[in-house]
Amino acid sequence: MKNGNLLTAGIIVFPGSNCDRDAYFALTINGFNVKYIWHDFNQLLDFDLVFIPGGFSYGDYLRVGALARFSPVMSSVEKYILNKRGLVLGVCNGFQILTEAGVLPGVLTVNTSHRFICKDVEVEIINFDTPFINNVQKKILTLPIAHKEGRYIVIDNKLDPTNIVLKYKENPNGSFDDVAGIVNEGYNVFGLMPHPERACHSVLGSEDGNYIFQSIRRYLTGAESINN
Amino acid sequence: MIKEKHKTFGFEVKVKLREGILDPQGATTFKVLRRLNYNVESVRFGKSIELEIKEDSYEAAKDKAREIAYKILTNPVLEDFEIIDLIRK
Amino acid sequence: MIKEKHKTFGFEVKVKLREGILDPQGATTFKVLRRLNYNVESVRFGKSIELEIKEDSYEAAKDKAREIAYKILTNPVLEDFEIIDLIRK
Amino acid sequence: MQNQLTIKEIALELGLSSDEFYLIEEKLGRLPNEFETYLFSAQWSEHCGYKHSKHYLKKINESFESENAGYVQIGGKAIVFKVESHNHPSAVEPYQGAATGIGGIVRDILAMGARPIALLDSLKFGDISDPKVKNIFEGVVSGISDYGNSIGVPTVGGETSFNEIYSTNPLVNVMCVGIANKNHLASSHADGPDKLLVYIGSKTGRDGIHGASFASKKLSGKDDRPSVQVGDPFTEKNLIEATLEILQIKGVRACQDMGAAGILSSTSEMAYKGGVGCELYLDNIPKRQEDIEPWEIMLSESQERMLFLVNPGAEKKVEAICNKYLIDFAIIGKTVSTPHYVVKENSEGRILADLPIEVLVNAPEYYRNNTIPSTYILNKAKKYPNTKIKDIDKILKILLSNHNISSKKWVYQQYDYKVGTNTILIPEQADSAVLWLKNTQKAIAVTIDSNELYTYLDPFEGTKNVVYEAARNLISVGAKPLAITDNLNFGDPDDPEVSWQFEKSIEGLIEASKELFIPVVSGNVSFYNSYHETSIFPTPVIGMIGEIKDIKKLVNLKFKDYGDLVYLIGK
Ligand SMILES: Nc1ncnc2c1ncn2[C@@H]1O[C@H](COP(=O)(O)OP(=O)(O)O)[C@@H](O)[C@H]1O
Repeated sequence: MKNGNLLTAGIIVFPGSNCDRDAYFALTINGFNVKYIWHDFNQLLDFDLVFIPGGFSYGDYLRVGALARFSPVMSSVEKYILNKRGLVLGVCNGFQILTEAGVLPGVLTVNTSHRFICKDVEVEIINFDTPFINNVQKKILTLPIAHKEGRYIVIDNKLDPTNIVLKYKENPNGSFDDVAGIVNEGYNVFGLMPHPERACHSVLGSEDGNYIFQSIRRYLTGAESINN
Repeated sequence: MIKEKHKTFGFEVKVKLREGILDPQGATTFKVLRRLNYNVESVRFGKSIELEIKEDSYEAAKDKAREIAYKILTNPVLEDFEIIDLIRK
Repeated sequence: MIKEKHKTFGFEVKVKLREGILDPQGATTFKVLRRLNYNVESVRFGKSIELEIKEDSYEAAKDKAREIAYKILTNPVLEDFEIIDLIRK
Repeated sequence: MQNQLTIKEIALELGLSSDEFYLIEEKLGRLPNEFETYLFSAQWSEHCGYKHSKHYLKKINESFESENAGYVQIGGKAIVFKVESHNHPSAVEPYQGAATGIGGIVRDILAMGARPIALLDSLKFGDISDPKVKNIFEGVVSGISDYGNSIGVPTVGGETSFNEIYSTNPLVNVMCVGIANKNHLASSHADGPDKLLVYIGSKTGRDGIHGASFASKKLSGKDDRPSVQVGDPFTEKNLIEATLEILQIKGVRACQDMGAAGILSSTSEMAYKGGVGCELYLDNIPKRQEDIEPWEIMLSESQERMLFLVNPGAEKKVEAICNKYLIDFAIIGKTVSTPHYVVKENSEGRILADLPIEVLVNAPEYYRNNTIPSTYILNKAKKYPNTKIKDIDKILKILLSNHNISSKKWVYQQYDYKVGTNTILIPEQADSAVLWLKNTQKAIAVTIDSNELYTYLDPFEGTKNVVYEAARNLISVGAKPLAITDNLNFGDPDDPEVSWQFEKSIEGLIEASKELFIPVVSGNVSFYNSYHETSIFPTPVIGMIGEIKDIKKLVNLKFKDYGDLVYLIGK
């Protein structure tokens, strides 16, 4: 358990990442001490939270997230997860990279509309008891999505239904079972397509993303419900 | 005499970027493969589109495939194509 | 005896979506073709990636091609692949 | 049969006029060689030389085209912005044409040392029930979507309209807004001799070599169709980050994007503006194909490339940044004190061109006599239709079924308008998009506007009206308008009626700008837009920037409460 003032977060930056600065802003607002980590090094990740941001790593040229998973930093991330050093949050492209790396089950591919969709969606909280969402009174969050490849597919029953954390109220992209966000078996990795970091300040029109960041803080500091 | 009507014919339309046109997907994948120490000399991305077409005859179907490939599946300023017959399963 | 070293071999990796996986690009193109009155029965999009690999022997090169196709070029949840030899120009 | 053509014939094939050729010969005091003729044909093209527009543009602003974009100051920050068109490329290949249009304008902003923070687009297509038009429309929108979204610059607003006059010649105008510390703006002027010209970004291929390539077909007998430019947003994103890092290095003196006539115009203009000459070494230029010809290298419009001028010794740091971002780096020449533009095979090798730089860079200026179009007079004489109150129902239905006023959600929802988390008023919330300047209470409002019917019926009044509309759009969110940029889309400038429209439109722009005290800080011109043989409607597109002093006072367009009164003000 940690003193809340000392919580640290590392944002992994790949060539082509483009939500890294947005994540920095959101995590700072939520009281984290934040650092960027360039993808090209295999290093000890000494953070309470590792954030894999959205964007188009390697242009998403082969498949979304496919080339980023071969960056040296990804072996560090895998070690970090295995050793349960802290939490991993992958948003949008971050989620895609985590599935490509096999850290989370399934894969994300092109929306049924075959088009990019940028809008706010409602997501229902399915699992209220993960490090990423806990002690939240709300059932529905409104979060922005912005992706062309957010259709979640999983085969061979590889996804335990209790590991689904968020579902779309109205499925925008054809995702299996309306899945918007899932955790791994160990509950220390969370991947989601909606962007909580874009909903972190009243000026930006919504603060629902902070439910996620504050849940993470609560979990890491062992605090009881602070607010919300 | 029974007319062979509405038989289905399968074709693969292979779409390649024309010589000299930049292939960002190929170039980026190439860079990553090199960094992973594969001895690749070049990587080029293309599309492979499988069509099933209903027509009276093979010739008519192939003509349609060619027309579709030329008019819709490709932009001739960027891409060339090739049509390959697919054996009916 | 001279060792055949560093010869270049060409392969096409044909990547297809697995049976049962929805292909939105195919579906969109299908609709467009139908609207234009083409008698198409189905349209499926795949990728065709051409690799040139430098290795001591054809077998070694093909092994590498297979490894690259399996580990990097495809995601088994989504895709199948096939490797086709390309004749050296 | 190359050697059967005389140099003059080559020059004419390449699009230079006979008079221009003699002018070159006179100024050089000799015949240019073949390679030099290629250089002139590009540098003296309308696109690079502003031959037909310089005369008028000077009236707007004397220092036009001195830097890559204009800016306004808010606090210590410079807000840099500009509009550019990619109409012709989008007609040939809608997806790539629009995508590379985004790439180009982003690099203009980047070259000022500013981080791009927003895009807007003004799009005009033919009648959308025509399948060919629909293809162009869908291709353009996905090109903008894929490229803009990938580089992480939000597309926060724009306009989309349909009129048959744009059937074969769509208008794709894109505006980019960037932000920099006022003191850190980059210059495009060389600041002295003996400094290194550094090339970064993608390799050079045979992309977008227009007229020259057609001519070469005649020359070589081969079908060298112009090669379409393909956008590579991944490299662009890397180029953005690399450029912003490189500009932090001490010893980096100037920066310029490679746009039209890429290496040629960027290097010659950088040197000329700095009052120096330069030497280029072709062997050093990163190439995509080995067999690319020297003139093709010089004229290539391969995308995602930038030019820097650096003090000797600073290049290693630049190179390290390029390696980090997986892009090419090369020292391709240097500035020299003699005011000549010299191209060599390599630093010891054969000299391919040696031209007084002042002659190369300064295309002649044309001023044509104008005539008032007869359509203008006819339209003026028309009476307003006599509408009756009982027709209102019908008129409303006709209006509502018009694509020009239908929802544009299909378009803007494909654009990531939120990336960067600065967008506080999004499409359809207001008449301008609003971007927050984080860590302050301030914001900027941005809009892009045009009205082809007004500007067709009366280019002078119409253009004034577009400026007014842009200003109203800003005011309506609570912003104070600060500055204007424009892109003037017109037909064939050699047509005296088009020339008249152009002149009137500029006069309208100047007048409105003076009336409202909003300066025009940058602009761009696109000529030769036509539908069949006729020129398009004159279509000036106006971009405008405003400042919001306090985001708490922001206004959007929603009705707020039951019982609130609705006022209509103005005439
Ligand atoms: N091409 C476009 N790109 C981005 N946004 C667009 C585009 N076309 C329209 N929009 C957005 O859609 C909204 C409605 O536009 P429009 O129909 O032109 O309404 P108005 O005339 O009230 O501005 C605006 O917010 C505008 O910015």
